[in-house]
Amino acid sequence: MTIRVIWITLTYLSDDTKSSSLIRYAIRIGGVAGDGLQSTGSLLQKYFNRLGYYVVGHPGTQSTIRGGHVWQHVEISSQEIFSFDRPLNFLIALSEETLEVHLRDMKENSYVLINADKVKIEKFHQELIQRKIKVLSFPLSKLSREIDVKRAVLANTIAIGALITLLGIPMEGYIDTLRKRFGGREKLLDMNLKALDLGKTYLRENYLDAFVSVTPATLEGMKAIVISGNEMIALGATASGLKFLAQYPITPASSILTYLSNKASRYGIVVRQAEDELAAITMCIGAAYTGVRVMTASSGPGISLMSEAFGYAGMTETPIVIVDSMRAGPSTGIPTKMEQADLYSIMFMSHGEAPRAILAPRSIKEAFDVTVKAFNIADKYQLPVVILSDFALSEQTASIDEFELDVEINRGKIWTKATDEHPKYKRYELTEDGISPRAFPGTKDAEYILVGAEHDEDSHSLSGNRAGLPESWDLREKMFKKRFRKMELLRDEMDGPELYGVKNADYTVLCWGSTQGAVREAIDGLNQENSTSWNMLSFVDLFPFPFEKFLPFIKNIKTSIMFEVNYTGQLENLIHHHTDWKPTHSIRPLHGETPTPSSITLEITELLNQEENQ
Amino acid sequence: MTIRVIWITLTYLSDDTKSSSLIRYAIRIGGVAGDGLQSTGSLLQKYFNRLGYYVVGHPGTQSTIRGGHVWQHVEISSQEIFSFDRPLNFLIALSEETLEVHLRDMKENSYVLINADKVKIEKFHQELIQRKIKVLSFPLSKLSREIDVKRAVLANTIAIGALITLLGIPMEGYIDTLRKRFGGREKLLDMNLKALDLGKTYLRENYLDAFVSVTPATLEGMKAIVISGNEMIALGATASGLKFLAQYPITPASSILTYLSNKASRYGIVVRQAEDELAAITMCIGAAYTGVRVMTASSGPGISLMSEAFGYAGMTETPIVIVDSMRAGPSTGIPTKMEQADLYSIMFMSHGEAPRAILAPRSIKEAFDVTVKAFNIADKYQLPVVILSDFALSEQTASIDEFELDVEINRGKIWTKATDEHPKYKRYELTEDGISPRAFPGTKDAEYILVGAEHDEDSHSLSGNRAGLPESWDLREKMFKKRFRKMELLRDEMDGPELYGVKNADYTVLCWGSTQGAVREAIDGLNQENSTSWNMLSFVDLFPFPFEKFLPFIKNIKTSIMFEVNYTGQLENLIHHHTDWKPTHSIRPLHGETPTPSSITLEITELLNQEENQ
Amino acid sequence: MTETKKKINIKLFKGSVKPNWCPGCGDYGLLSATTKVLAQMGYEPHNTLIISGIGCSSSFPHWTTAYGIHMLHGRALPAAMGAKMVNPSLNVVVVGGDGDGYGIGAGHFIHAARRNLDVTYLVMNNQIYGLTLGQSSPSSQIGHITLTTPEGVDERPINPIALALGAGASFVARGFTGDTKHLAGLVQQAFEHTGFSFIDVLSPCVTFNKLNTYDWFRERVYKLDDENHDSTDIGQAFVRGQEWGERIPLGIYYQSKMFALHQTDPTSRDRIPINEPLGFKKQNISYESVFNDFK
Amino acid sequence: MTETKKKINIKLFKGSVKPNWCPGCGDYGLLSATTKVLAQMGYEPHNTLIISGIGCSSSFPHWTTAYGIHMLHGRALPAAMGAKMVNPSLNVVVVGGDGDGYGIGAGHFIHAARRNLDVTYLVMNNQIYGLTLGQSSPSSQIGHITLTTPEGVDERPINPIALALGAGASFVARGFTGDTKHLAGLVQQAFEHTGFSFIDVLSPCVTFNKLNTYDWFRERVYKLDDENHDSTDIGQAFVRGQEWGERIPLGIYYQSKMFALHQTDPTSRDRIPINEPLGFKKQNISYESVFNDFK
Ligand SMILES: Cc1ncc(C[n+]2csc(CCOP(=O)(O)OP(=O)(O)O)c2C)c(N)n1
Ligand SMILES: Cc1ncc(C[n+]2csc(CCOP(=O)(O)OP(=O)(O)O)c2C)c(N)n1
Ligand code: SF4
Ligand code: SF4
Ligand SMILES: [Mg+2]
Ligand SMILES: [Mg+2]
Repeated sequence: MTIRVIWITLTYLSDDTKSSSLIRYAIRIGGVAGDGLQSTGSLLQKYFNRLGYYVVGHPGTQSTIRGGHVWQHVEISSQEIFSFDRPLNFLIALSEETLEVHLRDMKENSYVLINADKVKIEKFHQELIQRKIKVLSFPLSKLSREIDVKRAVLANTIAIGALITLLGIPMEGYIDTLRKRFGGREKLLDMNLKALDLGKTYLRENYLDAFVSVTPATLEGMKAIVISGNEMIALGATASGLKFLAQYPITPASSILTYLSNKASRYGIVVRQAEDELAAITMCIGAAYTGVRVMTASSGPGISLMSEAFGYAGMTETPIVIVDSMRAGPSTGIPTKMEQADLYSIMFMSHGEAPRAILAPRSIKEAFDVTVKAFNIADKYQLPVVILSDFALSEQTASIDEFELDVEINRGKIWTKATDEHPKYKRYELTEDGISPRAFPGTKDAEYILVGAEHDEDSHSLSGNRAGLPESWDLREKMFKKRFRKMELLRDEMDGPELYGVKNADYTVLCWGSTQGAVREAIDGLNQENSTSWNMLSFVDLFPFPFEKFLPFIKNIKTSIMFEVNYTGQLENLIHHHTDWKPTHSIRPLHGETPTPSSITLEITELLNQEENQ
Repeated sequence: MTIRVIWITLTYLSDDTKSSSLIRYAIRIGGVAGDGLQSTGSLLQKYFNRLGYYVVGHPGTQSTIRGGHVWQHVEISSQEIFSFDRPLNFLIALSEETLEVHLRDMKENSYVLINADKVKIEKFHQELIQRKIKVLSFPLSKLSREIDVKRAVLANTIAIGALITLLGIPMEGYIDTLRKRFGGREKLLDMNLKALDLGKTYLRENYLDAFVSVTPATLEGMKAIVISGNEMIALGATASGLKFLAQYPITPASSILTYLSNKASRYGIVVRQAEDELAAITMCIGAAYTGVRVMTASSGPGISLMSEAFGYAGMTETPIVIVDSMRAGPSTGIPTKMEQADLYSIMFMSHGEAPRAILAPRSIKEAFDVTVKAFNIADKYQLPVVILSDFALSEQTASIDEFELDVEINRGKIWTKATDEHPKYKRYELTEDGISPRAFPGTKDAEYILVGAEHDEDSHSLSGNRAGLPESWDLREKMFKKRFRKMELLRDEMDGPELYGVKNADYTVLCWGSTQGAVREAIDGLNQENSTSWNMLSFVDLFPFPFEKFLPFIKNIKTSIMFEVNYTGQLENLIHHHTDWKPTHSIRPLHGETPTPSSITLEITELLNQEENQ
Repeated sequence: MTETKKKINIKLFKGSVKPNWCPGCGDYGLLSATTKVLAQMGYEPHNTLIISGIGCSSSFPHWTTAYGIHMLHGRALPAAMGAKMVNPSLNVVVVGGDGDGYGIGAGHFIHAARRNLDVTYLVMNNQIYGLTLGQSSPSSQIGHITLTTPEGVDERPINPIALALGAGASFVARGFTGDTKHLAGLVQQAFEHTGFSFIDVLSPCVTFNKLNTYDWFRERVYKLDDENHDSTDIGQAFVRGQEWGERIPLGIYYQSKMFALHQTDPTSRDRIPINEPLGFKKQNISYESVFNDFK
Repeated sequence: MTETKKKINIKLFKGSVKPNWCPGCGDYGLLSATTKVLAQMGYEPHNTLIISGIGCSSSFPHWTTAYGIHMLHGRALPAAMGAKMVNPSLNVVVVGGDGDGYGIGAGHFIHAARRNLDVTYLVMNNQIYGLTLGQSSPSSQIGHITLTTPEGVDERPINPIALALGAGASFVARGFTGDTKHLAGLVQQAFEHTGFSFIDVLSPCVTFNKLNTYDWFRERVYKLDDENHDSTDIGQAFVRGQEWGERIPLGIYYQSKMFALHQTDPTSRDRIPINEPLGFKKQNISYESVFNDFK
């Protein structure tokens, strides 16, 4: 077997070879589904957050409930980090497959803690020695059975006990984290505390000199939260005044439903699990018509099912917010892998031509603001707004400082009674800006029928007795122009790309959405290691595309690389459509794994090497 | 009321002012839904066809069963015609609204036959005199009651009797047509014959000198057929070996289902009306997997519902043919009006990126060949193929010479047993051209599971236990490239645009799909009337777009006008995407009516006038 | 409804646009019955919401003065669910055809019924696709020769009563537009029912269904009330629901009392969401409590 | 099946890929029952087609040696209809979960049943969404606390038996993967039935459904056969179908004989479409007759 590498360990990405104290430390636990890795990963992140480290986490899941191979990555740093990275300082291998898959990611001088009861280390010996990786062999199954025969997951806690001991950082925080987690369940807590201790003792007894120094945490403990992209979107929606969520479960959008179901009553949101996605979006349309802010979330297959109703929302100018958490497609694809391939399908979703907006948050942090913006755009411009997340952004976690939850809410034009400006209510009044007042059931003198057929200002249909009559020719033109007038107005409100790094760099990397953090770190590395200079242009607001805000950047771009995770180069095409501009190079990884600073650096390096060799 | 005109009567479009005999003659009947206009229109067309005239027909329908305003246009010529046109020689007004709507279309010296029992002519008097339009006032309701009190539709036959008499052409043909139509139903036939005679007598008695001379028919009678676009597609599908049609009714695709339901047993096709479009397309996928050629047809709303399964067909490389008969959208839109706005939504239908092909027949005649090509492409390249028709093409009728029904059928690579080339069956064998052999249930040693998840050569899923494993990184890349390799191969097979007219014309009009006939006639007219020269480039094969076949034309294009019936300029964008080329001007009518030579000429003239005035 | 003595304007819900249904279409019967009952029961257009799918029958909302959603084909019920759950104070009426409700919308019908969503669902069942000009529908009878079934329908039709009972609807009835007085009575009882009330309304299509005509029905229909039917017994109801052909029962097959969905939903059971303040701060939710979950 | 004495290889349908279901998952029971019965009845992998939707249960076809379609979520039945109608000689088995079949796929379930499509439909009903990690499903019980229902499910569940009867299915049964012998018997009878045969298979999800466990069921299930149930009486069947909670009947609730869809379809009733020649000429259809319609 030739080992295919899709990332590299670049020394500039961490400083382990330079100083004796590590600024950044990457931990991964690998095992089989059912090993409780996500839960352990979450505890670990909360613990480090409690200590005041910057934290990021990434889940490596499969569409498998038990068995298979899954992993959880947790990375900490005393300086702000923007992405998880593949190279590892510490690997917990609960299964042999973990070594087969992740050994390639290990750094020099890193540690691997194996469950000796399950992992045969012999065949990796050679490589481990060669690559200076130290093995901590723990009989985890046996040790956990000693505490409780039926709780194999205690193995994880034992390993964590060893890890914390190895790092020489205080154990108390972890105990607090466990205490919070298990609430009143004393017995469970107790077993876990024993496990922690066992891990510590076993390490000290067997690996006396094993020790790693990480630089101390720099943040005030407990001031930040550890949160996933989906949860951040859910918070943003609640802050925006969400009152109705209808959703059908699907990876990786499900956790929005899960989180909000559990907060429904408290946050004042009607949360209903629909019978399918067709129902989910049409429930939203019904609720939005009635006057509340609504949201649904899904991923590819479910989004595709919403297509017809999506067009209805555009045509009827009904504000709805839709989260598309993109996964590797097409069709069922690989549900637990990220991809950025739904941009065009959403730009052109549903037959005919109807308005819409698309925003792609570039980080978990930004997901909150983008969600708030999505709701305001939906109401102001009366159209469906899609938040393009993806598996990585939705399911990754990061530590974020607490932030303001009170946001500006703009519900747009609403008619409640006759005014000078709008004496008589007309749902689709032909206004200059294309935006007409909405009115909600319960309002007197505004009764009207929402209709997906072409219509006049009073929302009377032009598809029946008035189809083909001369009056309809004009009306249709006017209504079409009105709907698209809104789009031009909205385009002005779209944010242009953000420049990171020096203005006149030799190389510019362009990206959008969730890859921003990894590209940014790759840029930093390249700037450090190379004689060349690098910068990044990252996009968040995608449609209607704010091309005028991109134009000024063009003159400063020398060699450019468009980085996006799809086959056809979707943002590249969108930019080209508006500006005729094309990047010098494109990198479009297809392997399915979330891009990381080192994978991106490898791809860029290979690309430039190829160029040179030509 | 200012009368909005969206077409003009241009003298060069017919020769009525130049000679005493008309080469081309346009008839329209207007009334309310339920007046039986489509049936009368159909009889009339068959009659003229029987005489040896070229015939086209166009229905002006509404989503209304009774009442409202509907019309039927029938146009004949002794020279080949490619489109119906708005200007009229003869109007039968069964309702007053008919005059309100269609009077503007009447030519000088034309005739209007009114049902005097329903139409008050007074308010139109002035205009009729001014525009030299002659009125034939028939008490049609009274006359029809004289034959049978309950059959108001006899009014139509009376009017036809008068029309035929006015034109001085033989009545026998119409009697034969009626006889065929009513088969053994002698009483009905009898009443109609009486009605015909009554029309003749009433005209002769009251309008002694009313007479119009049309040039004699030039074709051999009864050699051509009168057929709609939808029927032509149905014939093409049957000729291609269609064995399964699943469809859900929707305007304007329904008549494919109707026609084939009635031929199912005779043509050996399983035809099932599905419970919805999601079922229709998935039934097709099930049948296609089993080994037969399949088709479904729909329009916007139904097509949108097929989105998820469409991606599944692309991912699983399942050949299916889908007819999208486009209607005015978005959403419910105006179901009985044409539009060309689904090109992009189909290019990007369904999340993620999957192969597909799109063909847009430019005439009823071409619809047969395009359908045959669609089936062959589907099987050869194993992907979904969309035939983009529209309301006009689907529901219009034209006379077409009988043609060869036996066609070349290419079912692509099929594995039936072990061969040297393919000793072991692998559904997704990674071949050089990207095309792998299919095998059907019933075949031994080829058993495999079709799956919408990413998969390996044996169709084993990579979404479960193999997700994220290094072997999957490679496989995903290879499978993606394989699927898109097919697209590049297919691109070579796509026909480039067709040039009509002189090579180096001053003006080039570009168009696609059903508007081709009308554009062609507009070009002819412009060439005749103007000092400038005009040609046309019309596209039929749209996706994967054969841009290399378009490139050679560019250098000869001087001033260009892109004509398409949508808001965003879809083909224009597609061309620009591949070639950076943009037309000088674009015309994108939004009024909803089917473009005709005179409406296009008006739009072009206005455009050029505007240019001049700037 | 507060002022009990308010004079009732029986035409309050009659819209100004004339229906474009064929003269004689059964749907007129339901339209007049429904608008009358709405007025009589003291509803007002601004707090009434009528939702439909697509079809001749689904144009119904346009001929009234109430708020309305002319939804997509088959999706009226989910839209109604969204509306009702955020504003339970609205009277939500869902109308449509057999193709819309029993064909493309069958799944939503099942789910709305089992959830006991508090809406009244009136299906104008003409056993044909009217608007698309006469194809067979999922409720067309075996043997019926339609545009798409030259040899007659060969699929057994949906039995709406049996289906609704099987789905767990809490009010299942059948009316006939040839007897609008009886029909109006049913509609009123449906409005009075809390939970999912469903009426299969036999509504002849005079244009495309030449088989199931007014006369055809008149010869067959009878009233459950006249035959001592116990509408609390679901077994009996199901057996009656099997009747068709010779004798067709009209009236309430089954009715039971249970909580409606908005009465159990954690949020709408004790407030009207549409009237609630927006965001954390206005809802008095402390930031601390929000952030604490993530620590 | 021609050679009656052919030696039966009971593992003929057992696939080489090991299921990735959790140890103890109910679905193993149906898998082994079905593959055994298929072999015993003399079917062969190349003329058997197993079609599923999406879910844990829907991975079923991958663990067999037959042809299969792992369709989209909820769309297994229409795919089966396409397949069966063009090749009625195939034995078509449809499998899936409760979410797949009673949730997103409910509409197709109704329509496949009423059409009497000749397939066997086996639903592994674990009353939960397994693959998506434990959300409530349309068949989750009232009060069940799941990932998405912190206060317990507040929607009444689908009653699959009542629904299938209401939809007109011609074979309606319930099995339990805790009793694979009985289950295998039902599967065999379902295969023997011509027309739509449906089995609601109680198949515990040991990972996410801690309420409806093997033990929970064992305390409640009983056999209809033991209680003199008349499976030709649809009224009785429906009443039995209402039982849940205290006592849960297993066995055939209802069975009736009627033509299956491919036996009445104008085309497939007298030929196997997949074997027929292509195009007008090869089918001996004269051009004249084709063109004559358009003159
Ligand atoms: C998704 C979709 N598919 C198809 C149609 C076309 N269509 C409009 S109405 C209708 C059927 C109407 O039948 P029914 O619901 O029984 O109403 P009726 O006209 O008989 O009252 C269909 C198929 C549509 N509008 N949308
Ligand atoms: C259109 C669509 N929506 C959602 C999903 C996500 N999804 C996969 S399986 C599943 C539910 C499975 O539940 P069930 O059918 O009961 O099967 P089980 O896993 O319990 O066996 C869902 C919602 C999907 N694959 N496709
Ligand atoms: S076609 Fe039938 S259903 Fe439609 S309006 Fe006419 S009578 Fe009524
Ligand atoms: S999660 Fe449940 S349904 Fe899925 S495999 Fe495990 S036990 Fe079976
Ligand atoms: Mg109907
Ligand atoms: Mg389940």
